[in-house]
Amino acid sequence: MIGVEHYIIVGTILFVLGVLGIFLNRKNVIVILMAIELILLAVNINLVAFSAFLNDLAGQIFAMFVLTVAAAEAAIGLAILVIYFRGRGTIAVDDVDRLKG
Amino acid sequence: MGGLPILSLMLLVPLIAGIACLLVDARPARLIALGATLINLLLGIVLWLNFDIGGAQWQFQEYAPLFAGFSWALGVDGIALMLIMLSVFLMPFCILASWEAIRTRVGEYMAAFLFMEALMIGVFAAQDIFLFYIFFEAGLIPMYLIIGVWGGDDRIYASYKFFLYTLLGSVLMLIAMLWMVNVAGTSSIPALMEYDFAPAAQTWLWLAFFASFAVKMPMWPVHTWLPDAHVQAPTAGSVILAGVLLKMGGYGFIRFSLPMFPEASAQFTWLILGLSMAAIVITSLIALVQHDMKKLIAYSSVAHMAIVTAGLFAFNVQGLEGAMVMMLSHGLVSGALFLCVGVIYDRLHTREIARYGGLAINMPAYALFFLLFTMASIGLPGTSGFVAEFLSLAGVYQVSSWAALVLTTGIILAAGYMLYLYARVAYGEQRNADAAAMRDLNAREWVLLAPIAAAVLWMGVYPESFLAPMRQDIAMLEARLARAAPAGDANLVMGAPRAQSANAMATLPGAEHAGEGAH
Amino acid sequence: MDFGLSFYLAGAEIGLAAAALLLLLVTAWGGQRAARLVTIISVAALVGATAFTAAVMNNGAGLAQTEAFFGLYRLDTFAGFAKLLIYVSTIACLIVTPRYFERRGIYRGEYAVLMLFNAVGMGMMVSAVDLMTLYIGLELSSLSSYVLASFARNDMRSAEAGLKYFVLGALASGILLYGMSLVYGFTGNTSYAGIRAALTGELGTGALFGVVFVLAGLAFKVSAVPFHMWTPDVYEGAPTPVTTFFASAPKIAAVAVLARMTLYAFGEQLFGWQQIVVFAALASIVVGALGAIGQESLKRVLAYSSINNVGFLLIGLATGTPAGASAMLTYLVIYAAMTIGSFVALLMLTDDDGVPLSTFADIAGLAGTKPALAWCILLLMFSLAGIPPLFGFWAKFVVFQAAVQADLVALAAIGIAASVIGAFYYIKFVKVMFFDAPAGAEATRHVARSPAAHWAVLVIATLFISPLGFLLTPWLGAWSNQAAVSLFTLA
Amino acid sequence: MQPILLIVFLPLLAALVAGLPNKHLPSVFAKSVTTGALILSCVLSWPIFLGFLNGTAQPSVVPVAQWVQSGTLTFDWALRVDTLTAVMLVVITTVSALVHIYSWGYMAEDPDQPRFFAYLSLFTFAMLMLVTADNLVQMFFGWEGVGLASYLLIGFWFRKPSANAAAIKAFVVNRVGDLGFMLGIFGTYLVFGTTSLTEINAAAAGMSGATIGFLGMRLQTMDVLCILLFIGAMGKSAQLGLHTWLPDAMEGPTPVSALIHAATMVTAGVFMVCRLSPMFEAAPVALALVTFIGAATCLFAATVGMTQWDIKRVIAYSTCSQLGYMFFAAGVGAYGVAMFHLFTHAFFKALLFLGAGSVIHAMHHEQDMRYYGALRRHIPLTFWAMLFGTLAITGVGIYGIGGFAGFHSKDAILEAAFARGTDMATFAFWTGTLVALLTSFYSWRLMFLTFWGRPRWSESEHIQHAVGHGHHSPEEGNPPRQESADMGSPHDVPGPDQHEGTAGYHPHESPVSMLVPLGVLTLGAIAAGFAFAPQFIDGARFWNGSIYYNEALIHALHAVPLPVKLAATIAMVLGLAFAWFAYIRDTSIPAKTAEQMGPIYRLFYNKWYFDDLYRAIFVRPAFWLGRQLWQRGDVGIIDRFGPNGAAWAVQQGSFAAKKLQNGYLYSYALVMLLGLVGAVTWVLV
Amino acid sequence: MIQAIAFYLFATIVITSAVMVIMARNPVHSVLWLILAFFNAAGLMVLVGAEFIAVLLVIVYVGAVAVLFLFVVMMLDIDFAELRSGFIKNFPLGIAIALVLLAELILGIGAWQAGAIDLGTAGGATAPVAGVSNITALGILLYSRYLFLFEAAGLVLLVAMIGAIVLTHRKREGSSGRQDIARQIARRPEDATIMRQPATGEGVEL
Repeated sequence: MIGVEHYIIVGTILFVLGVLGIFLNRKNVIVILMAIELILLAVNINLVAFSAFLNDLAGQIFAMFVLTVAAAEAAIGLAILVIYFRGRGTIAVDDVDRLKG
Repeated sequence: MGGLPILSLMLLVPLIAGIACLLVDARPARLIALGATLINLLLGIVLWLNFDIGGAQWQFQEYAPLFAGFSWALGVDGIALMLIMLSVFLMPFCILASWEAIRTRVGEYMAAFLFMEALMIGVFAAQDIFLFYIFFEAGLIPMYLIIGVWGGDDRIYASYKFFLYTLLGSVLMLIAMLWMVNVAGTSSIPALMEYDFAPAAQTWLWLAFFASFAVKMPMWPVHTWLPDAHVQAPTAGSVILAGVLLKMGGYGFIRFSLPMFPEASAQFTWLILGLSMAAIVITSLIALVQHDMKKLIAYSSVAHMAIVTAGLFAFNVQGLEGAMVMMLSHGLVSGALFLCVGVIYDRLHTREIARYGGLAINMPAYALFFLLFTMASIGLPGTSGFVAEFLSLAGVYQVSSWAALVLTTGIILAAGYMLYLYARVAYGEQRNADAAAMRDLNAREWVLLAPIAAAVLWMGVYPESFLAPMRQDIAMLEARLARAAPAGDANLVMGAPRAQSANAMATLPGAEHAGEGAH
Repeated sequence: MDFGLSFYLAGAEIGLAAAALLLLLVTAWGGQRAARLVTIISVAALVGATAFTAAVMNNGAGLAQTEAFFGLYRLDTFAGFAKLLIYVSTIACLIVTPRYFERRGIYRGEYAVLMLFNAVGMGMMVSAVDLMTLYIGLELSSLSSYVLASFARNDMRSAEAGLKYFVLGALASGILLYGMSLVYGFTGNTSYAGIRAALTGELGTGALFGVVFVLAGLAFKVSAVPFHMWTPDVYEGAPTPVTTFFASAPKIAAVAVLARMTLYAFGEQLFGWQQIVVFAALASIVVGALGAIGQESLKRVLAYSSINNVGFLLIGLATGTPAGASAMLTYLVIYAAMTIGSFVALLMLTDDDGVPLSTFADIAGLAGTKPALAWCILLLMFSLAGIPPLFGFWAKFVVFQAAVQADLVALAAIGIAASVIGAFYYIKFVKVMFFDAPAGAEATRHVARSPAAHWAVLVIATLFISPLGFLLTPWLGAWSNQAAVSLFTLA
Repeated sequence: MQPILLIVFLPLLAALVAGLPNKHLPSVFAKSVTTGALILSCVLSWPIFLGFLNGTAQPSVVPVAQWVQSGTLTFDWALRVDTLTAVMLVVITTVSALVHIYSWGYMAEDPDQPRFFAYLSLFTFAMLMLVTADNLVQMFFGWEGVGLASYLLIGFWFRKPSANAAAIKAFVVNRVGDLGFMLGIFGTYLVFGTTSLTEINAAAAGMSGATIGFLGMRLQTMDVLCILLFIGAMGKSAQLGLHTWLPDAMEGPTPVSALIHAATMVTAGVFMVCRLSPMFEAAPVALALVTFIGAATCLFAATVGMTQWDIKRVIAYSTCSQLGYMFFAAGVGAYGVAMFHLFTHAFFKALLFLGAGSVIHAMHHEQDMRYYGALRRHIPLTFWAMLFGTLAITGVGIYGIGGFAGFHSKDAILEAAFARGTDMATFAFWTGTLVALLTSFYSWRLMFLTFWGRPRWSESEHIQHAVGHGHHSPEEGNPPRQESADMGSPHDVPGPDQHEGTAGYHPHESPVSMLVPLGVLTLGAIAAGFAFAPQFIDGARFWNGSIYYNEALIHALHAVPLPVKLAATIAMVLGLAFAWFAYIRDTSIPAKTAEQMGPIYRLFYNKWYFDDLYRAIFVRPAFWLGRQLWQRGDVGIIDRFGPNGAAWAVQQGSFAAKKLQNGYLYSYALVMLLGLVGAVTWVLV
Repeated sequence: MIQAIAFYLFATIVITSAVMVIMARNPVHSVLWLILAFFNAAGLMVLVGAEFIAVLLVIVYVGAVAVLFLFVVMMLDIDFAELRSGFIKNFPLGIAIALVLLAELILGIGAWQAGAIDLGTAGGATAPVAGVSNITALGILLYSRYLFLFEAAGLVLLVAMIGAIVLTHRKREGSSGRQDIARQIARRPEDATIMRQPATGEGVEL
C-alpha cells in the first residue's frame, strides 16, 4: 500500500525543486514563475494527500483555493513581466538589478 | 507653598517661552528667553526660601498618576534643590552670553536653551524613575541642535559623538530601570531608594547605571566626547554642558547608584577610584599641552569630575558633601571660565591660546575675573573649589590613602595647566595687535561675570548656605550606605603612648618637666 | 450557523468589497476623469468601514458571539484594533496619493479600487482564525499590492519593484503554504483552535516544520530579517504613496496575523518559536540599522528603518505574554503614525516640476527654506530613534518593559543597544536639514507647495508622535491591553 | 571690636579698596590706604606682643564666622592669639608696614602701583590669617593665600616671560608641598577627628604609640602625619628639594622679596612646625627628618650662595640657608630658639633685601655684583644699613656681652643642636657651624663686591643704557637678571665722566621713604637679639604653652662647653677673613679657585643642578606625557578604538549589508532559503 | 500493486518533468515539461481519490495557466539563443542548501519510516459524507461552510483581472484606428498637396 509519506516525499521533492528553480535560474524570469507553480503543485499534492489520509475534505477545499490563487498569481505575475519587458526589453534575471544597495 | 505646584511651574515657564521663541523674531525671542529664565530664577529663589531645611526629606511634592505605572511625580530634597538652583542660576547667563554672539536663527536657539532648562529642572525634580529617564534623555535633542547648528567648524563630528556616545550610555540604564520597577513594583524614586535589591542583581544594575552616568560625567576613558563637544559648542552651550549636564551624571550616582545599590557600589569602589585616579592624572597632563582654551577647560572638567566620583564613592559624609559642593562649584567655575573664553572669542573669534597674550594690560577687569575663576578652578581656599576639593579628598583619604595621594596630585597639575593657560592669555607681552586692541568688559559682560564671581566667593567663604539644605539628605544616604561602606586602609591601631616626647632629655636637670611640654 | 451574525461581523469587509465593485464600474465608465471621485468615495467607504468597526467594537463587550462563518472568521477586540489601524492608515495613504500620480498623468480610479480590495484582504487576514481564511485574505492583499507596486508602469523602477515583490512574495507564499499543508497534515485541522488544541505537549518534527515554514512565510510579510531582502528594493522602486502604504497598513496586518498565529495557534509551543522570533528581532534591528547607514536615498533609509522597527515589534511578540502583545500593539500604532508621517514628508519634498527630492543632498539646509516641514521631520526622526520625550520613545519603552517583565533581559539589552546604531541615521536627517548649508545648485531647487491633504496628514502624525501623544497613553494602553487579552482568550 | 580683627582684616579691606578701582583713582590713594592700614595694624600688633612679653596677656580665640561643617569635620573662621601668634604678628605687620613705606619710593615710577600695593596688603592679610589660624584648614587658607599673593607679586611685571615662569614655578612647587600638607590635614582629621590646633596638640602625645596604614604600609601614626605636614612646610619654606622656586622668585620687585621671600611667608613653614610642636614631639622620625632637611638645606643654600653674582639671589640663598637653621633648631626641640631666629632674621634679612633694593635702585636696576664696587661713598646710608644687616646675619658679637641680632639667635641654635646630643643633632651642629663660616663668607663677599673695590659700572648694560652709551654685551654665560626694563630712571644723566669704571654714572642715594624703613630695620638688626633673647630662649612663661617648651634642653643649652659657644664666632671670623682675602686683598683668588675646583664650583654655581634635574624628570616628561596621552592615548587609542572604532565597525557592517543587498532576485531567494534552512536546522537540533 | 506501479510511474514522471522545467534551456520546453508535470500530478491525485481536484488541475493549469505561460513566452518575442539557462555563481552552495533542506524535511517529517507517519486527527466537521461522490461532497462544503472564502476567492480572481488589465492595457496613441468621417470628408487636395518648383541642382525641402 502506498502510504501518505510517499506522497509527502513527492511533494517535498517538488517543493525543493521549485525553490531551486527560483534561485538557480539567472536568465529567464518566466522560468521562475514556472518554478513558483511547481511549489504550489507540491503544496497541492501535500494537501490532497493529507486530506485523503486524514479522511477530511478541508485539504481538498484548500487545494482548490490554492489552485485559484495560483491562477490569479500567474496572471498578475505575467502582467508584471510584460510591462517590465516593455520597458526594459529583457526578462533576464541578471538584468533585474536596478534597485540595490 | 500653599499648594502652588512650583516645580511644574518651573518646568512650564521655559517650555511655553520656548514655544513662543520658535514663533517670533530674533529680538523678541531674546527678550522672552531672558524674561523666562529670570522668572525661573525667581521661582528658584522662592523654592529655596521655602525649602524647610531639616524638615521632610522630600518637599514640594507633586503627584499625578499617568499611565502604566508612570506618574508625574515631582519633588526635591536638598541635593536636587541645589542642582536646580545651579541650573536656574546659570540659565540667564547663557541667554545673556548669546545676546550678541548668536545672530542666526535666534528664535530656535533660544527655544533650544529654554527647553534645555525645562529638561534640566525636570531631571533634578523627577521622582518617578521613568520620568527622570525621559528628562535625562530628552536633553540630548536640544544639545545636539545647539552644537550642530550654532557650533564651530567641526560641529558635525562633535554633535554626533555627543549624541551617540551619551545615548549608548543611557539606553542600558533604561533596561535596568525597567527591571528594577518590575521587581520592586514601584517606579517611585524615593521608594526605590529604600528598596533592597538582591546583591547579585545589584551588580548588573549598577553596571547599567554606571554606563550611563560614567559617560555623562564623563569619566575616563569615556570622556572623549566632552572636549569635542565643548570646543564646538557655542559659549552658552559649553556653559550649560559643563555647568549642568555633567552634573546629571553625578546626580545619577548619588540618587540611584549609591542608595539603590549600596552593596554593588561598595563592590565597585575600586573601579571608580581607579578610574578617577587615572582620570585626574591623565586628563590633567593632557590639559597641560592644549592649544585651544576650551579644550583645556574641557579636560580640566574631566579632572574635576573625577574628584566628584571619587568623593561620592568614599561612602562618608565628607566625600559626599564634597562631591556635591564640587558639582555646584564646578558648575559655576567652569561655566564662568567658558564665559570668559566667550568674552574674548566674541572679540577675536579664535580660541587659540597663542593668539592672545598680555590681556591684563588692555583688559584688567577681565583679567581679574579670569584670575578669580582660574584660582577657583585650582581650588584656592576662599573659593568654592577649595571647599569642594578639600571635603572630597578628606572623604577619599578615609577610604584609601593611595587614592587620596594620587587624586591630590590633581591640585599640583591643575595649578600647572591653569596658571600656564592664564599666563599665556593674560600675561606676557601683547603679541597681536588685534588682541591688544580688544576693549575691556562691557556692561553686559560685567553682568555675566560678577554674579558668578560673587557666588564662587560666597560658596568658598560660607559654604554653609549650600551645605545646610543637603546635610540631612547626605546623612540619610550615609546611613543607608553604612552597611556596605568599605573599610578604610588607615585602620588606626592605638598603642601605648611613649612616655616621653621625642626631644625629652631625661638625663639633664629639669628633666622632670620635660615630658609635659610647655604646659 | 447564523449567517446574519456572520455577515454583521464581516460587515466591514463586505461593505468595502461592495464599494470596490461599485467603484470599479464607475471607473470603467468614467475613465481617468473619475479617478478623484473614486478616491473620495473610497475614502468615504473606508471611513464607513472604520466607523462600522468602531461601532461593533463599542458594543463588542456585549457581543456574545464573535465567531463567524463556521469558525473561519472572527471579529474580536484584537481584530477590531488591527482593522481600525489598517483602515485609518489606508485612508491616510489614500488621501495623499492623487497628487503624486496626477502630476505624472497616470492617476486612475483602479488605484483606489485596488486599495479597497487590499483593505478587504487585510481585514480578512487579521480576522482569520483559519488557515484558509488567512491564505485567501493574504493573497487578496498581496496580489493587489503587487499591482500597486508596479502601478507607475512606465517607470522602470516601479516595474522592477513589482517584479521583485511578486517573485519573492510568491516564493514566500509558497513557503507559507507548504508550512500550512504540514500543519494541516500533522494536526488534522485548519482552524486555529484545532491547531492549538493539537499542538500541545511534545511536538513531532513534522508539525514543528510546519510551524517554522508558516513563521518564515509570515516573516516575509512583516519583512523580518532574513526574509527582508525585498523590502528596500520594493520600497524604493514603488511610487512613494504606495511605499507609504506598504510600510503601514499591510505591515500592520502582517504583524497582527503573525501575532495571532504565534500567540494563539502556536501558543502552546512558545519555546518552539520564541528563539526564532528573538533571532529575527535582533537581526532585524541590526540589519535594518546597518543597511540604513550609508544610504543616500531617503526612501531607502526609511525602508531600512521599517525593517529596524519590525525588530522592536518582534521583541514584543517574542515575550509571548499578553503584556508583550499589548506592547507590540502600542508600538504598532505609534509606528504607523511615525512611518506614515515620515513618508508623507518625503512625498511633500518635491520641487516645482514634481521631481522628488530623493537624496540627503537634496534636503540640505531644508530648515532654512521650509522650517515647518523640517521641524516636523525632525520630530519624526527623533521619535523613530526613540528619544524621549517624543512618543516613539514610549513605543520602545513598553516593548522593552514587556521583554524585561518576561525575563528576556538580555534580549532587551542587546536590542536597545543596537537601537543606538539606528539613531545614527535618524539624526542624519536632522544634521542634513539643520546643520548643513544647502549645497551648490541644489540650493536653488525650490520645494513646491504641498497640498492641504499632505499637511493635514503630516501634522496629525507629528502631533501624535510629539510629547502630546503621551496624553493618549491611558486609552492606547487600555485598548492594547483589551486587544491583547482577547487574543489570548479565544473561546 | 577686638584689635585682632582690625589687625587682620584692615589689610584685606585696604587691598580691596585700593585694588578694585585699580587705575581709576590716582595711585596715591591706593598707596595711602594700604600703607595707612598696615601702619595701623602694626601699631595695634605691638601692644599684643608686649602684653605677652610682660606675661599679662592670655591666649584667646576670637570666632569670626562659621566655615564648614561636614559631618564631624568642622572648621570655622576664627582668630587665635597666643604668644606664637603675637610674635608673628609683630614681625608681619612691622615688616609689611615698612615695606609699604619703602615701596613708595622704590615703586614711584611704576604705572601699576595700585595693583602692587593691593597685592602687598592682600598678602599681609593672608599671612595674618595663617598665623592667627585656630585650625589646620584656616592655616591652609592663609598658606594658600600667601601663595597666591606671592604668585601675583612675583609675576607683578607680567610682561616679562621670566617673571611669569617664576610665578608659576613658585605656585606649582608650593603646591607640591601643599599636597603633603593637605594629606597631613586629612590624616590628622582621620586620626584625631578634628582639625582644631588646640585639640590636636593636646591629644598628640597620647597618639604617639599608634600605628596607621598608609599607602599599604603600616607606620607610626604621628610620624606619618608630621612628615606629611612637614612636606608642606618644606614647600613654603623652600627647603631642600622644594627650594627651587625661591631664587627664581627674585623676579618680583625687591620690596616683595624682602617682605615675602625673606621675612614672612617663607618662615610660615617654621611657624607651622612650631605651632604643631606637640605633634612633632610625638614623632621622632619626623623630627629627625626635620633636623636633617634643615641642616642639609642650610649647607646646600650656603654653598650656592657663595658663587652667585646676582645680589638678590645671594640674599635669597642666604634666606634659604637661614631657614635651614630654623628648621634644625625646631628639629632638635628648640622651638623657641627657632622662633627667635625667625624673629631676628625677619629684621636683618628684610634689611638686607631692602638695602639691596636701594643699591639696585641706585645702580639703575643692575643686579649683578660684578658691575658694582665702591658704592660705599656714593650711597653711604644704604651702605651703613647693609653693613649692620651683614653684621647681624653673620652673627657678630662677643660671648657674654652680646652682639647683633643674629649672634644671639644663631648661637642659641648651634648650642641647642650640640646640647641635644643625638647623632642627627650633632650632624646639624657641625653643619651649622660650617655654614656660619660660609654665611660670613658670602655675606662679606657681597659687601666687598658692592661697596668696596673699584667701580666696575661701565660694563653694565643697564648703566650703559642709563648714560646713553652704546650697548656692551654682559659677560658671556651669566646674563644679569633684569628688573623691569621699562621702568623709568629716576636719575639725571650727566655728561661723560672722566673716572674709569664709572662710565660717568652717579649713583644717588635713595629717597627718604626708602631710607626710613632701612633705619628702622637697622635698629631691629642691632637690637632685636639682645633685647628679646631672654624671653624667646628662656621664657617658658613667655611662650605660655603656645609651643612645646623643652626646659631640659634649654638648661643643657646654657651648659654647653665654651668652645661650642665660641664656634660660631670663630667660624664667622674665618669667613670674614676668607672674604677679605679673596675680594679685597687679591681679587684674582676667586677666579683661580673657581678654576681649580672646577666641578665643585660648577656644581655650586649651577645650584647643584636641581633646576635642570627637575626640568628633566618632571617638567619635560609632564609635557611629553601630556602630548602622548592626548595624541596617542585619547586620540590614538580611546577615540580610535572607541567611538571611531565603533563607527568604523558600523560602517563595515553597513558596507556588508549593502553588498548583500545586491539587487539580484536569486541572491534574495538564496538568503531567504538560508534563513529557512537555518530555522529548520535550529528546531531540528 | 497496480496502484503502487501507477504511483511510482506518476511520481517519477512528475519529478523528472519538474527537473526539466527548471533545467530546460528553452522556456517553451519548460512550459511543456510543466504541463507534463501537471498531468502526472493529476494522476497522483486520482490515486488518492481526489478526482475533482485532479480534473481541476488539468483544466485550470493545463487549460489556462500553462497556455497563458506559452502565450506570454511567445508574445514577449525573446531571443531564445541568448536565453541560455545559465546558473548563478554560487550554484554549488544553492544545491547544497537545497539538498540539506530536502534531507531535513524528509528526515524530519518522518517520512522515511514507511507507515509510521503520525498524522493528526481531523476535527470531523469536514469529513466526507459517506456514499457521496467526491465532487458532491466538495460542493456541499464549498457552498455552505466555505461560502465566505469561495466568494473571497472570486475577489482574488477579480483583483488579478483588474491588475492584469491596469498594468498591461494601453491606449493606442494617435491614429488608433478610429475613423473621423467629418474630417475625412472635409479634406481637400489643396490642403494636402503643395506645388514646388525647385531650381536645378537644389533639392526639395519637405
